[in-house]
Amino acid sequence: MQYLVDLVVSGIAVGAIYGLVAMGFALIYKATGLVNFAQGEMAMVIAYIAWTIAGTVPGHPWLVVGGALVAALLLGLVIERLIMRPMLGEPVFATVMVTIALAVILRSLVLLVWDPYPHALDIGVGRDVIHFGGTGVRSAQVAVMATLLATCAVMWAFFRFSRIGKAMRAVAADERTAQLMGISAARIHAVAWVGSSLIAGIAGIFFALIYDVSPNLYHVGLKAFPATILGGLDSVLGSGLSGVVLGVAENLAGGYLAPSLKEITGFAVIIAVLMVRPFGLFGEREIERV
Amino acid sequence: MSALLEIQGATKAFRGLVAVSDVSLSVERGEVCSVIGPNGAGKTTLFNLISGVLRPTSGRIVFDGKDMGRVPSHRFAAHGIGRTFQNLALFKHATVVENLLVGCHTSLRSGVFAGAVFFGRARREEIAAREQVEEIVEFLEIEELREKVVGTLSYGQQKRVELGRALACRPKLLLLDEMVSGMNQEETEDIARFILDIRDDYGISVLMIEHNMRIVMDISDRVHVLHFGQKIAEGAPAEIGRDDTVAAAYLGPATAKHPRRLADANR
Amino acid sequence: MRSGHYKESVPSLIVLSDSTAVWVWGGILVLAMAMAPYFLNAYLLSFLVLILITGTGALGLHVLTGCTGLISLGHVGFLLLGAYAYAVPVAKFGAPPLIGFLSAGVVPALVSIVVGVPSLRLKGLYLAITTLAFAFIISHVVLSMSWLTNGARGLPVMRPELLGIDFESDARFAHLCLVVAVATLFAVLNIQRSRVGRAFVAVRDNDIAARTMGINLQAYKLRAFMTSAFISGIAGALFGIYLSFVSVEGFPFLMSIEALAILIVGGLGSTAGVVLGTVLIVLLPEVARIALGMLGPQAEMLFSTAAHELRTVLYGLVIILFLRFEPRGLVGVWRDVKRLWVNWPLRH
Amino acid sequence: MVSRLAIILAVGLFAATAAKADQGITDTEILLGEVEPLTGPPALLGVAYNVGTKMAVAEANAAGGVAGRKLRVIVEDDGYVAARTIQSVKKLIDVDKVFALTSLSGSNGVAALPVVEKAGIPTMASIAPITPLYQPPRKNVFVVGQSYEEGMYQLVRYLARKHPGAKWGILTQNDDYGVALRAGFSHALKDGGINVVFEGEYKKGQQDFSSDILRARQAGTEVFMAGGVLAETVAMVREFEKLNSKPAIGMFWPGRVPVTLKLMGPAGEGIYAVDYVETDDSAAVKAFVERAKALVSEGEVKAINRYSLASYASTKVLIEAMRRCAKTLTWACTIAELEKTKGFETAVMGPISFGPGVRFSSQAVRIMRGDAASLTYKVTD
Repeated sequence: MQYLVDLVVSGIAVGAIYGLVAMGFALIYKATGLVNFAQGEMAMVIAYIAWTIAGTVPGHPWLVVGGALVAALLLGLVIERLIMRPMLGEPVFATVMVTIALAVILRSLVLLVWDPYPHALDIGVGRDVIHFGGTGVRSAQVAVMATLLATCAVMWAFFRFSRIGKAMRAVAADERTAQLMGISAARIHAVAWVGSSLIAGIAGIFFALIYDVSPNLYHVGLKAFPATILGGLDSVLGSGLSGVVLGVAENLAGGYLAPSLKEITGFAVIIAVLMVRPFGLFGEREIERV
Repeated sequence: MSALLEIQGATKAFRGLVAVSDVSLSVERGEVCSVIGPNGAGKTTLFNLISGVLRPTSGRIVFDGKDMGRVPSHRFAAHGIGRTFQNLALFKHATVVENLLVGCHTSLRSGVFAGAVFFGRARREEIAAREQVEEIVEFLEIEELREKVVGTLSYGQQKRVELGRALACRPKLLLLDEMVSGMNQEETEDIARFILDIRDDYGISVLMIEHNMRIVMDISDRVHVLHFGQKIAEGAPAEIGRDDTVAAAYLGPATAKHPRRLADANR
Repeated sequence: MRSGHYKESVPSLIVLSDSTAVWVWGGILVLAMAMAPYFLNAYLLSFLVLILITGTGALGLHVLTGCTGLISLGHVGFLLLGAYAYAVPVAKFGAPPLIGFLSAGVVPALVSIVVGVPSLRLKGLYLAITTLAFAFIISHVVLSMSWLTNGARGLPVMRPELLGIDFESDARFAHLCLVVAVATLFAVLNIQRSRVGRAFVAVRDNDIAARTMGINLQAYKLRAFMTSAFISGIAGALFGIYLSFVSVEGFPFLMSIEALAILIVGGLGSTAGVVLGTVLIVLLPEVARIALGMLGPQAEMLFSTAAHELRTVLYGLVIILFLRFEPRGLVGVWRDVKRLWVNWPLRH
Repeated sequence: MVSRLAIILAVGLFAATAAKADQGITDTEILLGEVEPLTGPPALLGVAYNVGTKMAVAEANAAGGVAGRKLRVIVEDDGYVAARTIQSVKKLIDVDKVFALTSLSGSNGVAALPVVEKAGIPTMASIAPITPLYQPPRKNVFVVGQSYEEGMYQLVRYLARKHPGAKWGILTQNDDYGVALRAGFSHALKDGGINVVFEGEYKKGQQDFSSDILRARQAGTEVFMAGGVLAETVAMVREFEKLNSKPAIGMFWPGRVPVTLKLMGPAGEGIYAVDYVETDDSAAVKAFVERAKALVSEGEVKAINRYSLASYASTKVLIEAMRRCAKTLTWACTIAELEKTKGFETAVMGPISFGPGVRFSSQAVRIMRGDAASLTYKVTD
C-alpha cells in the first residue's frame, strides 16, 4: 500500500510539471490553432537563464524566479513578434513547421551559449526533503503541485472573467467573426505566447530545481505532449489535469509493469485515446461543412 | 421503367436540428429538375444525402433501381451520381486536366504498383482517360485552360472545370449546386446551354439547386420547392410560379397575392 | 523554353516530360553521377551517397506528406524499420540481400497499416502527433525484441552482393544507391501521373470532393502510408548498409525533421523540389563550413568545435526563412529564374 | 573559399591515383586526426578527451617532435551521431590526409570501423572501449582501456565481498552501454553469492527515476548498481536520498567526473566507482594538471577529467610507436611498432601492452569511493 501511495505521489509530482507544460501547449492552440513544438525548449531556455542568474547573484531566490519570469515574458513576446506574427495567415502546416524549426534552434543555442554539462539550480530552497508518513517529497515538488492548482485557477478565471480571455475563446470559436467584432487576433496571439512562455518558464524552473538543468531538459515537452492530446488540444484545464493523470500512469506502468515502459506510457495512452476519441478526452469535435 | 432517382421520406437531423424532413421526390430519366427554396431550406443537405456525403437519419434513396442505403459513400460515383459543390471544391493545386482526370477515377483500374511502372495496361488506360478528358475540355470550351493550375483561375472558369470534373465521372445523374451564382449574364447563358446539351447529347439527367429563377424557369422540366426542410411544392415551372405557398415561403404571406413576382425574386 | 507547341496524339500528352532538353540534361546528370565515383575521393563520394539515400527517403515522405497531405513526424520510424527488416534476415539469418531489400520495403509497409488504420480518423496535428508517438513506440519495440534485433547491441551489416554483383567498394555502393534513387524517382513521378497519384492529391486538396469522385479516402490514405513506408524502408536499408551498423541510435529523431525540412525547402508537393531540397539540406553543413572558412581561421575553428550545433541552427533558420519568404521552396525559385532567363529583358 | 573548394575538388580528383602509404607527413609536420563529440551532451567526454590528446602532442613537440617533425591534430566534431562519425573519418583520411587517427569517437565509432580498416590507417579508439572495437581484432585499430563488462565484474565482486548476503538491484540504460554493463553483471552472478531482487532498464534520456527507485527500494535493495551515464546516475542517487534509503551504490567511469559528485551533493558521499585511470588526488594526476597549465588553455585545464587521462595515455602510445619508426615512418611500421608495445608507462594508468593479434590493452581497474567534501574519488582498500 505504501508503495502504491509513493508511486502515486511521485507520479503527481512529475505530472504537475507535465501538466504545466501541457497547459502552455493548449493555451497557444486555443488562441492560434497551432501546436507549439518548441514549448519544452522554451522551458529549457528559461531554466538556463534562471541558472545563470542564480550563479551570478547567489542567495536571492526571488530575484532568480523574478528575473527568469521576466525573461520568459520577453522570450514569448520576441518569438510571437519576430517569428510567429509574420506567419499569420499561412497554412497551419507551415506555421507548425516554424515552431519545430524554432525548437531545433533553441536546443542548439542552449549548447552554444551554455555548455553540455548538467548543473544544479541552487537557489537555497526546494531541494530539502519533506516526509509525510513514509513518503518523501522534495519541497519543490510540493510547490509545483500547488503551482499547478494555482495556475489552473488563474486560467479558469482568465477565460471566465477577463476581457481578453473571453475574446480568446471567441477567436478560438471563430477567428473571422471574432475579427469582425473588433477583436485583434494579433493581440490575442501575443497574450497567448507570453502566457504560454511564462507557464513554460515556471515549469522549467521547477524541473531544474528537482532534476537539474541539462541540455536534455526539453524532453519535458515531449513528455507533456501526450497530456495535451489526452486533455484535448483546445482544453487548457483538461491538459493541466491530464498531465497529472499521465504522470501517475507513467509511474504505475514503471512501478508495476516494466521500468522501460515508463517513458512510452504517455504515447501508448494517446494512441489508445485517439482511436476512441479523435479529438481527445475534453477536446471539442470540429464540425465539417460542405 | 422506374424513375432514375427516387427519394422516399428522407429525413436528416443534426443533433436535434432537422435539416431535411420527410422529403420525397423523384427525377425521371432525361429530365432537368430544379430544387429551389430560401436559404437554409435544406437543399444542400438534400444534395449531400443524394451524393452520399451524408446519410439520411431515416428514409430511403433509390437510384437506378438500387437502394443506396448500404452503398459506401465513395461508391456513389461509380453508380452514376456526379455533382458539383456550392462553394467550389476543386483540387486547387492540380491542373485543369488533372482535376478532370480525377473525375475519371472510377472508370480506371490501375493500382499503386501498375501506376509506378506505368507500362502496358496502366498506360493504355491513361491514354483512354486522357481522350475522354479532351472530349470534355472541347465540349466545355476550356481548351486554353488545360494546363493551368486551378487555383489561379477565375471563379466562373473554376465553376466550368468543376462541371467538367463531374462529367468525367460519366454520371447518369448530375447534381449541380448553385452553378450560376456569381456569374454574369453571358456566363449564365453558357451554362444553361451546357446543361441542355448535357441532357440532350449525353442523355444525363440533371438535378440542380438554383437561386437564379430565370434559369430555373427557362430550362427545368420540373421544379421541387423546399422550405424549412420540407417539400412544399412540386410541378412544372409555370405551375410553381403561380403557387401561393411557394410565393409565401419566399416573400412572406403579405405578397402572396403577386405570385408573378417570384420569377424576379432573385434578380 | 519553347512557346506555342502542338501535340499530335493523345499518348504524347501523358509523357513525363515532352521537352528534349529535360531528358538530355537528366541523362547527363545521371551519367555524371554514375561516373563520379571514379573521380571523387571517399569523402566527397560519401556526400553523393548520402544525397542519393536521403533523396530516396525524402521521396517516401513526399508521397505521404507532399502528395497526400498527411503530415508525419514519425518518418524516422519507417527508416529504422526498413534498416532492421534488411539487417535481421541478412545479417542474422544469412538470407540473400535481395530478400533483405524486399523485406526492407514490405515490413515497413505492413507496419504502416498498423500506424495508418488508427490514423485514418485523425486529421492534421492530431495525426502528426500520433505518427510521432508511433516512431517512439517502434524504437521501443525494436529495442525490446532483442532475441530478433540484438536489442541495443545493434546488428553489423556488410555491403551486399546482388545479382552476382559485389557492392563492397564505395564506388559500387554509390551505383547501387543511384539505381535505387533513380528508380524511386521514376516510380514516384509515374504514380503522380496515374490514377493513384491523382487520388492522393485529391485527398490532400479536398477530401469531400475526392470522395464524391469515387475515391475511397481510407483506402487511399492507407495506400499512401504503405507506399511511403515501402520507399522509406528501402532508403532505411541503404542507410543501414552505409552505416555498416544498424541500431536505434543510428536513426535519431532529428531525421524526421530533416525529411520534412527537405520537403519544405524544396517546395511542398513537388517532386523536383524533393531533389533540390535534398541536395541543399545534405550539403548545407559543408557549404556552411566553406562559408565560415572564408571568414578566417577563427570562424573555421568555431565551426569545427561547434559544428553540430551550428548545423542544427542552420537547419532551423533555413526552414524558417523558406517558410517565411519562399513558401514555394526551391522549385519556386527555380521557376522564377527560368522565367527570367527566357523572357529577359522583357518582364513577362 | 574558391581556393579551398578547388583544393577539395583537386584532392578529390587525384585521390584515386595518389599513393596513400605516407600521407600526412611533410618535411616539417605530421598530421593527426581525431573524431570527437564536441557538442551535444556527450561533449563532456569529447572535450576532455581532446585535451588529453593535445597534452600528449604538446609534450612530444616540446621534446622535438617525431624525427624532427612537429605533430598537429585536426579535430572533427561528430556530435555522437554515427553518420557524422563516418563522414568525419572519411574527411580526415581523404581530404585532410592525416597520418593517424587518435580517436574514433565513442561507441558510434563502430560504424566507422570498415572505413578505417579498409584505409589501413593507424587508429586509436579509446573513449569507449566497447568490445566490438577490438573483438575481432583489426590490424590497424588499437584500444587502450578496459571493457565495461570487466569493470562491472570487478566492482560487483568487490561489493559482494563487502556486503555478503545483501540484496542487489541494478538499473541500466537501454543502449549498448547498458548491455555491456548488464553482461558484466551477469558474469559476476555466475560466481555466486549475489541475490538480485531488482533488475530494470530505463529509456535513454529518461529524467525522472521516481518509480524505478521506488521499485528498487520496495524490493529491499541493499546494494544498487546505478547504470546511468551521468545525469541519470545523479538522478537515481538523489531519488534514494529522497526516500531516505541508503543502499551501497556503485557506478561506472563515465560518471566518475567531479561534476557528478557536485550534483549529488551529500548523497554522493561514499558512492562506489571503478576506473582504470589514476584518481584525481594521485600524485600522477596532480602532476598532469600542473603540466597542463603550461601547455593548454585555462578553459581546457578546467575541462580535464578522467577522459583526458585515457586519451593522454592512448595518444602517447601512438606517438611512441611513431617515434620508434623515426625516419622510416609509414603506416606499416607504426602498426608493427604499436603491436610490439610492451609495458609502456604513461604514469596516468597501468602499463600498456599490445601483441600479435592483441589490439586491446586491458588495463587493471581499481575501486574508489566518492568524497563529497573535496569532490574527488579516492582509491579504497
